[in-house]
Amino acid sequence: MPRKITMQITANEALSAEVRRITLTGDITAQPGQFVQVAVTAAHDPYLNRPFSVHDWRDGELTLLYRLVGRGTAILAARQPGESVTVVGPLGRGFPMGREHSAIIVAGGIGAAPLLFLLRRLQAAGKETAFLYGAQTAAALVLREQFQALATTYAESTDDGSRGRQGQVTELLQEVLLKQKADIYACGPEPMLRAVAKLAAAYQCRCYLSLEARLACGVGACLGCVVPARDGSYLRVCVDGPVFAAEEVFAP
Amino acid sequence: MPRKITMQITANEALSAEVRRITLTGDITAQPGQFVQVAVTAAHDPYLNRPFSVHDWRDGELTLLYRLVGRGTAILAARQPGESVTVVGPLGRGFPMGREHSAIIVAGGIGAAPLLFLLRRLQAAGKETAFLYGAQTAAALVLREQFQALATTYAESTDDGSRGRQGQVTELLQEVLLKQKADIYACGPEPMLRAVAKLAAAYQCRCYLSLEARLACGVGACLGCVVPARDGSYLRVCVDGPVFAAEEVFAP
Amino acid sequence: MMPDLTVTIGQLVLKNPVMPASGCFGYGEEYAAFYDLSQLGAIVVKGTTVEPRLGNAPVRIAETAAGILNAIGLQNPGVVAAKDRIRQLARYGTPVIVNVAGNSSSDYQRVIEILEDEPTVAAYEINISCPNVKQGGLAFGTDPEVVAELINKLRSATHRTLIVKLSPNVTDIVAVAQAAESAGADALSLINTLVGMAIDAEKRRPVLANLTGGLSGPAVKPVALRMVWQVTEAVQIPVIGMGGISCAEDAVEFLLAGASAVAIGTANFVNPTVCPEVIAGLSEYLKRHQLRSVQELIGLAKAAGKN
Amino acid sequence: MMPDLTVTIGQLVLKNPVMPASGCFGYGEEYAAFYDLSQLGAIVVKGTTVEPRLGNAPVRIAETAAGILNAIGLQNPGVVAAKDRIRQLARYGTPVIVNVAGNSSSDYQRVIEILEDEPTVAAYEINISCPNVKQGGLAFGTDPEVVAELINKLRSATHRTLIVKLSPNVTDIVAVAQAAESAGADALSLINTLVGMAIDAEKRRPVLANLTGGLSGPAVKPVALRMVWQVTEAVQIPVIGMGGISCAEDAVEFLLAGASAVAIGTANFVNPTVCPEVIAGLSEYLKRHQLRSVQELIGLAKAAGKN
Ligand SMILES: Cc1cc2nc3c(=O)[nH]c(=O)nc-3n(C[C@H](O)[C@H](O)[C@H](O)COP(=O)(O)OP(=O)(O)OC[C@H]3O[C@@H](n4cnc5c(N)ncnc54)[C@H](O)[C@@H]3O)c2cc1C
Ligand SMILES: Cc1cc2nc3c(=O)[nH]c(=O)nc-3n(C[C@H](O)[C@H](O)[C@H](O)COP(=O)(O)OP(=O)(O)OC[C@H]3O[C@@H](n4cnc5c(N)ncnc54)[C@H](O)[C@@H]3O)c2cc1C
Ligand SMILES: Cc1cc2nc3c(=O)[nH]c(=O)nc-3n(C[C@H](O)[C@H](O)[C@H](O)COP(=O)(O)O)c2cc1C
Ligand SMILES: Cc1cc2nc3c(=O)[nH]c(=O)nc-3n(C[C@H](O)[C@H](O)[C@H](O)COP(=O)(O)O)c2cc1C
Ligand code: FES
Ligand code: FES
Repeated sequence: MPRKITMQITANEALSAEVRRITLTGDITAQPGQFVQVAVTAAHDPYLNRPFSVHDWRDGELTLLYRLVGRGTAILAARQPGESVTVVGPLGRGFPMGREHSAIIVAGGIGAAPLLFLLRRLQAAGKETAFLYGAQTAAALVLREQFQALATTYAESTDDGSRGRQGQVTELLQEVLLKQKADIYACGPEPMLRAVAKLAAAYQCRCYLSLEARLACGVGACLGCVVPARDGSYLRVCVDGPVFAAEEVFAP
Repeated sequence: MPRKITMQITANEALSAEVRRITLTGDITAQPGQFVQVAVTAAHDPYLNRPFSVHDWRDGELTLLYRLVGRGTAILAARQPGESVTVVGPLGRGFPMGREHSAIIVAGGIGAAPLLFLLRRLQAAGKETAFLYGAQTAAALVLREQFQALATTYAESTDDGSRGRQGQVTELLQEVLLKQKADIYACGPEPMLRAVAKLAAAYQCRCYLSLEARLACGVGACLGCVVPARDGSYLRVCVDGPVFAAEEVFAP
Repeated sequence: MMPDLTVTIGQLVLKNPVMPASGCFGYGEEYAAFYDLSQLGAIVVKGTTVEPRLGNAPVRIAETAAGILNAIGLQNPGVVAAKDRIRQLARYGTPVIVNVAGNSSSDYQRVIEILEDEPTVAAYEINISCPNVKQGGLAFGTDPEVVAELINKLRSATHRTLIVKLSPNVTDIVAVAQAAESAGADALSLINTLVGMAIDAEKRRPVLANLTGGLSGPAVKPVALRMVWQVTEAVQIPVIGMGGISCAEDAVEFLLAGASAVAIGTANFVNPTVCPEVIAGLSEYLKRHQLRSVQELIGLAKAAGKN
Repeated sequence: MMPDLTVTIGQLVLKNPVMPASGCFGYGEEYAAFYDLSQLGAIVVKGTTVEPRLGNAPVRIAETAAGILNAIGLQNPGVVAAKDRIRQLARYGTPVIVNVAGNSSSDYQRVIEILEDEPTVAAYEINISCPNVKQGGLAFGTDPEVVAELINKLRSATHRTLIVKLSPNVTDIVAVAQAAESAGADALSLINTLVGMAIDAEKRRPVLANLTGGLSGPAVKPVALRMVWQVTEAVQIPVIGMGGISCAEDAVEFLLAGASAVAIGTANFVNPTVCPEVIAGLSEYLKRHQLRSVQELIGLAKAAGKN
């Protein structure tokens, strides 16, 4: 059940020029793929809370990974350890555990955020995991060692070839799929998610995608965050997702 | 000439539960009685800059004394040394140096803010100064030692008698006026200023009062900050003041 | 002693003057996770139409300075499905107000007809002012004669409390308010959203797929307060004030301006427990000001405004 | 290569599309301390009436979420004294636009008559929309027929560029805009302030002595953008857009929505160098987007809004 929780900041550090990690302690629970809404300021501008996926959660410690893109994330970056912050969560439907013995996790850039927690859970459930990590440049592959250490197999790609394979992370995915059947999990930019969904359909794998939208309430009340469903209706990213089965949202 | 200046915070400390002192360095000048507008936040809420009198200025160092009364001052209190802050100033007409050899300075509560700089200047000009400091309680007599050390004579009062004379600071003023003619300078709550103006008129002393109003522009452009003048017109606190001769604004 | 928070809106006696605003609270269940909804003075459910509506294409929300624009387009499951969800609210024992929307007066009549046998419904709030529905909607809310005609018809369709929700996008809101009053409205609610727009400078296009949307949140509070003040000067029926309320102090301001109750919309999105916090804050305020009843606050600023 | 920032408003060729908004820049001298005013596309001076006006009693300003309410009440020294101050602006060599206010059409005519022989004046901005003056003011701005009649008269009083400043406090701003256009206005400016109110919860009284005031600042930007978009769809004459502009990106949004130039009001109070910063930022934007002229931006979001 989501609640409004006052949490203490214990760390708030830069992982790259653009990406930061904040650690919060307080009375919250979470499942992989769920998110929280963070009240970045008590003033009325910027007005809305900012949604961030649960990067990790254990022992009452919640970690978020966030990319500096605008005013809200800039304000968050200036918050100091010791300060408290109001968080609403846990929110949304997370990743299901899947059915196959093997799982492939596809991360695009900051889309890696929710995938650490998922990776740990899948490993803990005894699955074999392949973690495929793509980004524009080597510097954007934040926490690569962490993912590499945890996953059964690990591969990476960059647009500019500065680390790993030069090209799209979906090329890595196709190679893995040629060898094995697996449940696929992905988070990243929409074009990447569409490509992942296409490959999953082609190889007849279950596929779960974490989507983004502009949220207002984050709890399903405002109908502001909808994405078109395959059946012509609209789905709310905040409560029907953010994780969707690929076929709910993308034509194969 | 006023300018928009980026200043560095070098200190921002509590002097009492309600009053804080912030020190800024940067390329600014000031005269006693002038004020600056501080951009407390870069966001649009709270929207307006906050005006504060120049508490002290020397060697490129500007000091402000501020009382925590609302959102803007709360945001200011949270700013850390090392951060920068945008300031517009110096603004307004300050205190004239007066004509008598003796000067009496009357401070009511946070009204003490602009009077340190004035006191130093009057002393430097070789005047004899009497500093009369009133507040609700002893704790609100912030920096009393500093004023006491600088002034030729010093007296204080509190509403609750917790330090100095129990009663109004204007009672102290009357006693001093019985003994000598002097130029009078005052800053504090409006009822106090009116009482000071009345005494000054009764004892035929020049009297300069620093007024407050809700400012918007702070530079004379919006006509938002007016106070009624004796002649029926309106005066702008921000450029016609904040220091006025008593007879400009108050009936004797 | 606990101050008395009771207020009366038409036939409804509310245990306190605080309710969520329509469209910002779904059919209640979402916020039931955060607190016991029986604390609320009333529950106002989202705009309900005869047929289900898909609503507008996304993007539906744009953040603005101290507010948001929304262009949901009245997405709702239609009155028949809505009725089932409304029935679920019976357990909270607090009056349920159904926000009714449509394109024609027969649409509104039909929604009311279908809900008349549902005992959970305590009152209807007639939304004549949704700026995000292209046909009809806006016209209803801006012309006093059209409003009078509609409310006349709906008055004969129900004995329940009829609240008319006014649009702020008019030259003279008092004229519309008076038209609704003389046509038999039991109460008024205001304001709905101001029509606004957001443009993405980088993408060089409007942010909302619907181009325009409705502005709400703290940004609109000054306009809402002014309209509540004006309307309560000119009508006898109670007014439910809303627009940018996000804390107890804001609610007090609307009551002081003349509102008999308040609704909280967008602020729920930022603070899911804002409604109970405002209720508690109102009690605190009354105690601090030594007032025994919230009713003493209603319109209290008017006297001061007159000297 | 420096992008071309030139725009045309009636007979005025402005070297860039950025000017201060009336009432927020005095007669210019206050901001001359901060930068060289000759950088501005134009200078718009405050609302000027035939006779001197004292203005309203204080409190005149209330801060609101992302905005302010003002109730200055057109304090000004009267046109004769104003003329001397306007003449001081000649040295900047940038067009001076005089905002003209009054209670009757003969008031407006009289102000123009007196200014006709002052060569420093480049254009008149007819303020038919000041919400803070009780008699007349508001009525002018809300009724298309009254507006047409007034502008017709003023059209025969001057050959100079005539800009009509529209009120946002209307049901249908397009009707008023079209009335002004057909009566001979060379350009329109919008929006003036939204009528609003602030109440002090602790003192239990309105904050402003005048009770209501005009809302401006970032809070109103969405409403202003929407109105600029709507009006520029419906008229041929250029529009000067304003309402909440506080940075270059905001100015770009107004141009994309169809404005030919922009005015900056309240933001000057928060950032006294906002005007030159917006001018510089516009150049940057054009360079970054590889546009040669600001004119290419005007209305560019409309095409995108249509697919
Ligand atoms: C369920 C969910 C989970 C998310 N998890 C993460 C996460 O773990 N880490 C992370 O870094 N980010 C995450 N995001 C995105 C994150 O919420 C936004 O980047 C953040 O809110 C931006 O705030 P800001 O104030 O800094 O940017 P703003 O100033 O609001 O915007 C900056 C720019 O980004 C665009 N933008 C902002 N938010 C969105 C959005 N939701 N969709 C599309 N464009 C947008 C704006 O249009 C603007 O161009 C998530 C979003 C959702 C919906
Ligand atoms: C020329 C000038 C010099 C000043 N110098 C100092 C100074 O040296 N030290 C200092 O502590 N303060 C000074 N002030 C007052 C100071 O500007 C305000 O206390 C401050 O702006 C409050 O900001 P806030 O956001 O914390 O309070 P807000 O949240 O804006 O307001 C809190 C409460 O204070 C009231 N309030 C705020 N500002 C004013 C005002 N100007 N007049 C009357 N009521 C007001 C509000 O109505 C509200 O009730 C000065 C004011 C002026 C005009
Ligand atoms: C997302 C959203 C949806 C809304 N839907 C409706 C609606 O269906 N019917 C209605 O009468 N008002 C609707 N409104 C308007 C609100 O009920 C309220 O009048 C307005 O938002 C102002 O209050 P606020 O500033 O507290 O949000 C909606 C507002 C928002 C933000
Ligand atoms: C203090 C103040 C005084 C104003 N005086 C005038 C005026 O005299 N004439 C006029 O046409 N508009 C006047 N306006 C309105 C502005 O010119 C502008 O239309 C409005 O404030 C919206 O722009 P902004 O949000 O950038 O301030 C005034 C606005 C303010 C804030
Ligand atoms: S953000 Fe409100 S329904 Fe999803
Ligand atoms: S604050 Fe604008 S004139 Fe004084």
